Amino acid sequence: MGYTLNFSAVWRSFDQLLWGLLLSLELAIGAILIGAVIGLVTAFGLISKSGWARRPAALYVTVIRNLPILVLILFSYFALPQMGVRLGKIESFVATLAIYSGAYLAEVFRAGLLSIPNGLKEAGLAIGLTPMQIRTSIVIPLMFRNVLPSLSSTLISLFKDTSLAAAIAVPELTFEARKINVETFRVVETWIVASCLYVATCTVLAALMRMVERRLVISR
Amino acid sequence: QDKSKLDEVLERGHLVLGTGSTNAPWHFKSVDDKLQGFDVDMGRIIAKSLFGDPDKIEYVTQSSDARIPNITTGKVDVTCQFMTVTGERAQQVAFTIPYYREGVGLMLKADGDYADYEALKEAGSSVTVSVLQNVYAEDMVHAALPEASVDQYESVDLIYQALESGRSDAVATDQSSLAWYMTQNPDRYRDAGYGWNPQSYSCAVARGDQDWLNFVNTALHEAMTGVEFNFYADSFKTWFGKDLQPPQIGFPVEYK
Amino acid sequence: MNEFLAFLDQVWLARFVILRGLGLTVSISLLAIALGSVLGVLVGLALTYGNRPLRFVVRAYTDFIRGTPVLVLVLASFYILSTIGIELNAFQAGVFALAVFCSSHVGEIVRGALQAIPPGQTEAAKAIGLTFSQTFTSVLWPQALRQMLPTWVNTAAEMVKASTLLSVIGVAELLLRTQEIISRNFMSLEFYFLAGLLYFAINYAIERFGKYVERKVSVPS
Amino acid sequence: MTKNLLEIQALRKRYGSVEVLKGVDCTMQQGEVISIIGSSGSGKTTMLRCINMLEDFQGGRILIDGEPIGYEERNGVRVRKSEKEIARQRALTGMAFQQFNLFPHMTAASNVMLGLIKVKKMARDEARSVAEKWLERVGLGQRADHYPGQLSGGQQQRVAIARAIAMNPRLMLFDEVTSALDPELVGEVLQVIKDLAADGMSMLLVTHEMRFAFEVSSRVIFMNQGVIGEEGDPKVMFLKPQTERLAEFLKTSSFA
Amino acid sequence: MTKNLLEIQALRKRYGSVEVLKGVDCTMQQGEVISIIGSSGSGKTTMLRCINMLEDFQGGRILIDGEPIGYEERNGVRVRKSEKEIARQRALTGMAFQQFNLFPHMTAASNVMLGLIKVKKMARDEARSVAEKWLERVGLGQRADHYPGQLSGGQQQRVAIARAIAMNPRLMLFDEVTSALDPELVGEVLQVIKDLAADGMSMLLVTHEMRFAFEVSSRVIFMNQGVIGEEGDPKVMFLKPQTERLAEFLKTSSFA
Ligand SMILES: Nc1ncnc2c1ncn2[C@@H]1O[C@H](COP(=O)(O)OP(=O)(O)OP(=O)(O)O)[C@@H](O)[C@H]1O
Ligand SMILES: Nc1ncnc2c1ncn2[C@@H]1O[C@H](COP(=O)(O)OP(=O)(O)OP(=O)(O)O)[C@@H](O)[C@H]1O
Ligand SMILES: [Mg+2]
Ligand SMILES: [Mg+2]
Repeated sequence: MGYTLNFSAVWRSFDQLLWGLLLSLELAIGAILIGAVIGLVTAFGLISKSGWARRPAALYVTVIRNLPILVLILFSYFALPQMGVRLGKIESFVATLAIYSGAYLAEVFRAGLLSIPNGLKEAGLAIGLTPMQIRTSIVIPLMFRNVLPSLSSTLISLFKDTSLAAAIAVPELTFEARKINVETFRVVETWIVASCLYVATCTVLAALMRMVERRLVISR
Repeated sequence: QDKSKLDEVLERGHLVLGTGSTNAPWHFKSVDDKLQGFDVDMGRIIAKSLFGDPDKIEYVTQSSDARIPNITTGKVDVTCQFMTVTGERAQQVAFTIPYYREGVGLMLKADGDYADYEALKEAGSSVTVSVLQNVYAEDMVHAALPEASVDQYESVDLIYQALESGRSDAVATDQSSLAWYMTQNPDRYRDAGYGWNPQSYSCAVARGDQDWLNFVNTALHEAMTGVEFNFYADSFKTWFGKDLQPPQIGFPVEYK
Repeated sequence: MNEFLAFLDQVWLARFVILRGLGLTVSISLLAIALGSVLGVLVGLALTYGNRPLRFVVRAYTDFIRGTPVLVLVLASFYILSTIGIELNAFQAGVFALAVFCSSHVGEIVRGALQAIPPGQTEAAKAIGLTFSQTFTSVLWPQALRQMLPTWVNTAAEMVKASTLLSVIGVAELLLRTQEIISRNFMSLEFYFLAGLLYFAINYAIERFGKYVERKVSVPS
Repeated sequence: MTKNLLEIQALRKRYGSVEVLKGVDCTMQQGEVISIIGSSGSGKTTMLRCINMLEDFQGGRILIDGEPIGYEERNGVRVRKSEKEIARQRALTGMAFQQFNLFPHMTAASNVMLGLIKVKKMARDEARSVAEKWLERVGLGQRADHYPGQLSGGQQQRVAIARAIAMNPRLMLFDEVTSALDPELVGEVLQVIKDLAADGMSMLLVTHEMRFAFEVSSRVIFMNQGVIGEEGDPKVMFLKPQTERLAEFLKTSSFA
Repeated sequence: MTKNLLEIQALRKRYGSVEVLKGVDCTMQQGEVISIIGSSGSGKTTMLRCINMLEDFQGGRILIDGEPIGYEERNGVRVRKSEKEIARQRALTGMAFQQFNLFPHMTAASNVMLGLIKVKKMARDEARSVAEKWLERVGLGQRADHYPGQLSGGQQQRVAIARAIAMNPRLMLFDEVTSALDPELVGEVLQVIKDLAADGMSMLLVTHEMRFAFEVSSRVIFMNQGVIGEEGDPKVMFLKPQTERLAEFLKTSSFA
């Protein structure tokens, strides 16, 4: 079939796509920052000896991991306000993505925490640090270095998940692409360009995270 | 030299209609899972003109932003999905004649503090209006109620919820939606009796097929003014709760 | 209380619609998992045993797919394929997109599992005179299958979750059904909650099933 | 009467149902260097860990400078002190472990500084100069900014000792600090300990290096199945063991 | 002249640019038991792997019963045989590895049966009884239905030997089959090999167990830097080494 590609309409709106991409990145980074905090607290819950801390944490992780994120997004955007929780589009999306990633990161962090030798904690105790100080100065910094590779793959999949924000009209990359489609009906060209932008950004993100890993890796 | 869509549809024996499934009273599912609504009836009018049978339709449910791509990529013969006619869109698809003129209206609680639009306007800044979130929402409300404060919500059910719970004094949104909601909840709400912000709804087909466009136009036109008027009027009554006056007989109303 | 009864009433009215949505969600997922796994195994084999050019092509394919959001894959296969003359309806396009997505993941899983098998296994098989295809079917593949089962089950659960994205192109799976019901009765809180519960049930069942199979096929030690 | 630096009274410790320390009594004066020897599993490590409250214990008391460690009597009931109080008491003793346990994400200097800053609330600069002084003392002045991964085992163990000593503990505990080291690196660590002994540091050391224990200690304790089997002057202990058990243990150990 | 079971002619093997075998010549009669000794990296394993075509080789020929292994001349050009043909030739030799390499997902019996069924095309029942016979022979009749993970290292190695022997090879290759075993398990494996030798099985074994090589072999080959440094009767080789190199090697090895 003689479909001829014509990208000129897409290039005209290219800056919209770039702004969308930027927002996608912001959403992903915002979500992972909050998600990391949630994940960290949950992870300590998961490894806790007390059932009161462990059970809710485990429940949260199981439930969230088994729910489609789109359902979560729609739920928190359309249904939560009925329960009196009203957030703007972007806030609602970032919060949802954070809660979603928190469940995944909790598992990652849990493994990271368990991999820290007990001796290091004891060495901290022996010089008189309190358990809290040991957590903040030794356990968490070390754990983060250990889980950096998983953290970067989580960031990348979160970045891809930001495309779902289009469902609630957050003007990120996919939303912009769909808008351009409606305006220009250059569907093929738009999706090719959008996909390339996603792939390129993922590649760059991965490379950046590897650089960070190399910087932070503990020299031997 | 290409065959017209009209011939293609006739040959196929049914119409492929693009519309949505999640917006009452335009296009939504009945309890027994049938697609229904005013948009859907427009499609049925076209099908009836084609085959003498309004049910010869294959529905393609689509999200709002899929309306134009699905036309341009030929996934549907025609889309009827409360599509607001704008010049920009008309450069990409061919619009039929409009089948409805939408406006924004105000809905009040039947037993509320304010009787009608005048009372609202008088009350000035002490009135709160709930509207759908939109860049123009504030301006839109202020065009009618310059001093009212505006609360924006994300979905239709929420603006109703706001009115119901007393967080707002009035709801401002499409008149058609208001009308539908009021028929669903009889005696609880009241129309404030003021409309503004007009826009036309049309079906749309792919550009460059005048035969097909003519056909759809004719079908819709005759439903609003000619032999199929009763079909249109029944539908109008069902979804908007209003009886239409039959078109005046004699000199065609269009040329008056 | 009244509200809850009203909700139950609405659920009862919509029971067939919900069941149909659920059925479609399950069949989309199953189809996508089945097709994606078959394709994914081929991808994994190509990545592990392919010659250089083949490996390069397949690697580019998986990297591209894995770098693209599933929603974009869904939208793209619905719109792009038709413009190049492949006419798929929304259901087919959606399943195609999910299968492609699934294949890139399964491909990686298969590659990882095969490469994790110690080379000594291949050598031992060669030493008793097995050909490559015999070695593969009797020695490598059974071990790889056991190794990849848990991750594969995860992927299957991911596919169920990803099937929600087909609502965007109008496939009447569970989520779109839910939205349709909400647009009729405005009970968003209750019905999104119900949808969540159903998805959770499906995935929880998959998880349990996976654990069961894992126990079944585990090699005693 | 001179006040005892360390006093252990009827110390009992169980892991689950297994009693590992079955009533250990022992006192130690300021400036003493005591080696603890005994076969594997006899409870040497456990005793050290109880003194530093790395393990809870079920019976008896441990006093440092007369202050009871870890537990107090409240209304006649034995209760564990608060984490914060225990943390403070742990800083009274310094401990060096078999596995060094340096913090791998911190330089040698930072390892030493951490406790000074967090526990002793020193300013960074002051902590840095104290750290450098102690690293100098263990012969690692040049390595202050190396990470543990960049140091040999022996160097790591010396940093670990510096980290403990820098906290200015009343008493140093050493648990087989040379067993994880390659033989050629043992000497440098033992030298550091000898120097500390010469400076008058009070030390309790678990060791399998009999010759070293013989040379450096003012007293030797032989642990046997959770109790002290024999104790006394190293010359008497090693050359004229009083009990059968010790004689046998010395025979199988490397002391010759 | 008796026909040689194995004949290696000027065998050359490179890994990249490193030449590991630099022209090895060697012949072996039916029923001989030859031990290959030599220091690490001298090419012992590589030679065995070439005989079994687990490695390609660049120069020379290997003949089993006069049939060239792995390569053939076609129009004066040396070409690798088809995979299928090579698979057949591999079955002429049996190999036991240092790491056992049992298939972990199959029982001991299934491990032995696999080659019988797939390569020898035996029926399941027949294969099962052959497998049982051989497992009996290596003293594991009771363990036929155990999985490798349920067996000790020594038992696993015996299953691996049974798996190779059951294929009824012309020649068995053993590559340090006891080095991965705990010392107390070595004996049971060596006993199996001794029994096979006594039955007249032709064997080529790489080993570091000098005493065993001395006892069991009819001839010993000393590999040195990719060539055969010395070969001959074990009594001569071990007790009166002719070359400096071998003497030195024997001194550092455990043979005393
Ligand atoms: N965390 C624990 N849980 C249960 N039992 C333990 C634990 N730690 C030590 N034990 C047991 O307590 C006993 C004493 O152990 P301890 O480590 O004090 O011995 P040790 O004299 O230091 O021996 P070694 O010379 O081997 O270090 C041993 O029987 C040991 O198995
Ligand atoms: N796959 C390979 N790639 C490159 N070099 C290799 C490879 N395998 C072996 N070599 C090299 O070939 C040489 C001979 O190796 P080989 O394993 O035959 O020695 P060996 O006599 O069996 O020694 P050992 O007693 O340690 O098993 C060594 O220098 C080794 O490093
Ligand atoms: Mg110990
Ligand atoms: Mg070898």
